[in-house]
Amino acid sequence: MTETLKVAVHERDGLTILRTEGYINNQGGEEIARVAYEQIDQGRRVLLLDLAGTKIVNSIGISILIEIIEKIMEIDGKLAFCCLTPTIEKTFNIMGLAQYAGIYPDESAAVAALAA
Amino acid sequence: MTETLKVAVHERDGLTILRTEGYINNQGGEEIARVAYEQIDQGRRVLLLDLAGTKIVNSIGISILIEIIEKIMEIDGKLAFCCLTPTIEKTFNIMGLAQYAGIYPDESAAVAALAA
Amino acid sequence: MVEDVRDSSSAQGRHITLTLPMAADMELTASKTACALGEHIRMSADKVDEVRMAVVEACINAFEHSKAENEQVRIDFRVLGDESEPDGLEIAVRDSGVGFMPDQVAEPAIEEKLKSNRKRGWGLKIIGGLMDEVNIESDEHGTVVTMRKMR
Amino acid sequence: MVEDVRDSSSAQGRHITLTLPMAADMELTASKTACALGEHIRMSADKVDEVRMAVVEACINAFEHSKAENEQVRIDFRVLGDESEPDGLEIAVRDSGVGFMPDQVAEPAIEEKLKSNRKRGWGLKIIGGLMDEVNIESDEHGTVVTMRKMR
Ligand SMILES: Nc1ncnc2c1ncn2[C@@H]1O[C@H](COP(=O)(O)OP(=O)(O)O)[C@@H](O)[C@H]1O
Ligand SMILES: Nc1ncnc2c1ncn2[C@@H]1O[C@H](COP(=O)(O)OP(=O)(O)O)[C@@H](O)[C@H]1O
Repeated sequence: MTETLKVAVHERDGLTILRTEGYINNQGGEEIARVAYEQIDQGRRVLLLDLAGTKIVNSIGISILIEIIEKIMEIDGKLAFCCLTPTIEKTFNIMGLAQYAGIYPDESAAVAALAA
Repeated sequence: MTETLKVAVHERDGLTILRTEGYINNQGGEEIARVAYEQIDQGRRVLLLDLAGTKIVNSIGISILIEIIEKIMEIDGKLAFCCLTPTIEKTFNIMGLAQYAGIYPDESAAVAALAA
Repeated sequence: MVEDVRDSSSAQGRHITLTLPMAADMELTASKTACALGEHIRMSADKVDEVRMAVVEACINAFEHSKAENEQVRIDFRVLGDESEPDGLEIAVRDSGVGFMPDQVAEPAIEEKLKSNRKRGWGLKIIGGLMDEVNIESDEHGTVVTMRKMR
Repeated sequence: MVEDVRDSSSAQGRHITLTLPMAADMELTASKTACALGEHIRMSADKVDEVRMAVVEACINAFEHSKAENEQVRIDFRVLGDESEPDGLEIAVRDSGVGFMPDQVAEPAIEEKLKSNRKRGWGLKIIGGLMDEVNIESDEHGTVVTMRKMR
């Protein structure tokens, strides 16, 4: 019943940013994937996931994020993250996800590193 | 074990303000009383309790606040409150406390109404 | 090795049970659990907050007055209505203490309390004012305060 | 009328017990209760957050994999060390489901998961990484995942 995750798409200096709001569980991950694949279908190759509005995730949600990374790597694109809580960042490190997805402290740092 | 309540004393346009931080339970109420009586002993007659930093109270804590109101009424003084959460304000209304203590939305409104 | 949780008395019906020791600040744990459930059924933040305060009051009453030998409080939370369209929360705070007679408890009045040596006696009144429905069952085996708050 | 809570198996020792139905998002209730207790013993916010995530993972494992007929998870929380000088939290997440053999669970590796059809399989690894100690007891009567986090 709890509020489902929301994803808003923004552009900043040519970089496509997906800002999430809420719990990344199964449904939350699916919603992010839906929006991400929409952006990829529209030709985007680099996506930044800003998780500032997400304070909690679970491993089911994260495994859907791995799926997005796989899909985006297949088209030589890149998925990056910013504004992770310390626990989410630690979890990504435990999983080794950090090797396959850039992790930035905030949007500005990500834009500086990734924007075309 | 939980963090105990803190009270900070401020002056604003001649009005003495006690700003609380934390849970007003038995110990929290006692701490407010201690600081309030200190101020009364120093000659203050009007005190404003700013509860912006207090999100939760219990009835034991409130009964200590009633004690402060009694003491301050005995010396023809006044205890007022500001920045109550809606639930705390509702509780004060349920108890009829609002008749004996001014309740203001914020410090500025209280200062405007009370400052000498 | 693995204890069967089916034996637990809380296994009937789909509800949440929290058992707490009667110790300082434990009412805050109960209050947080209530908060999580209120958010779960998308109760407004203000109503969730009112539920939290009522739960705190019911818990400290059990802590302070019940004299329960097991020094435990059990709280049963139940979502009212449909899972998909919940109507509200029912929360029962239970102790196995000495009990009391709710009818005999005098209604507190602020004018009197201001003059009296006993400033206390507000818990039940506050619970009644914050919740939509309150029912108290109490006998020499203990007390159950059952409270409802609609969404 | 008033049920005696002394019979409850959670009455031994001074600890907190939460019983939850296996239902969507109920892990968040468990996580909030853990959070309240972490704050109670003044664990740092970051550590509390790690405990919350581990509790979420242990709960969804029980929800998803245990096939427990009673559709309940029981969580026992215990403060380690002195009441006045607590060392940490112990949290046991218990189901009465079919069990599994922890030794047989393959360690997930990101390189493989990226190519595999099965992206899942991270829960236990995450729990192990976030908590200081983890012990799993499991047999055909169910599973208990016991986790500790020091302050
Ligand atoms: N769980 C309980 N067990 C025994 N007595 C209780 C319980 N709850 C309330 N009471 C009785 O009812 C009285 C009124 O309670 P309350 O309105 O909460 O005020 P207070 O707790 O400040 O006295 C208490 O003083 C006590 O005698
Ligand atoms: N409580 C449980 N009851 C039964 N099996 C479990 C339980 N917890 C974990 N398992 C088994 O261990 C495996 C690994 O769990 P985990 O690492 O959390 O990843 P995931 O849940 O994504 O599969 C599960 O797929 C399941 O087979």
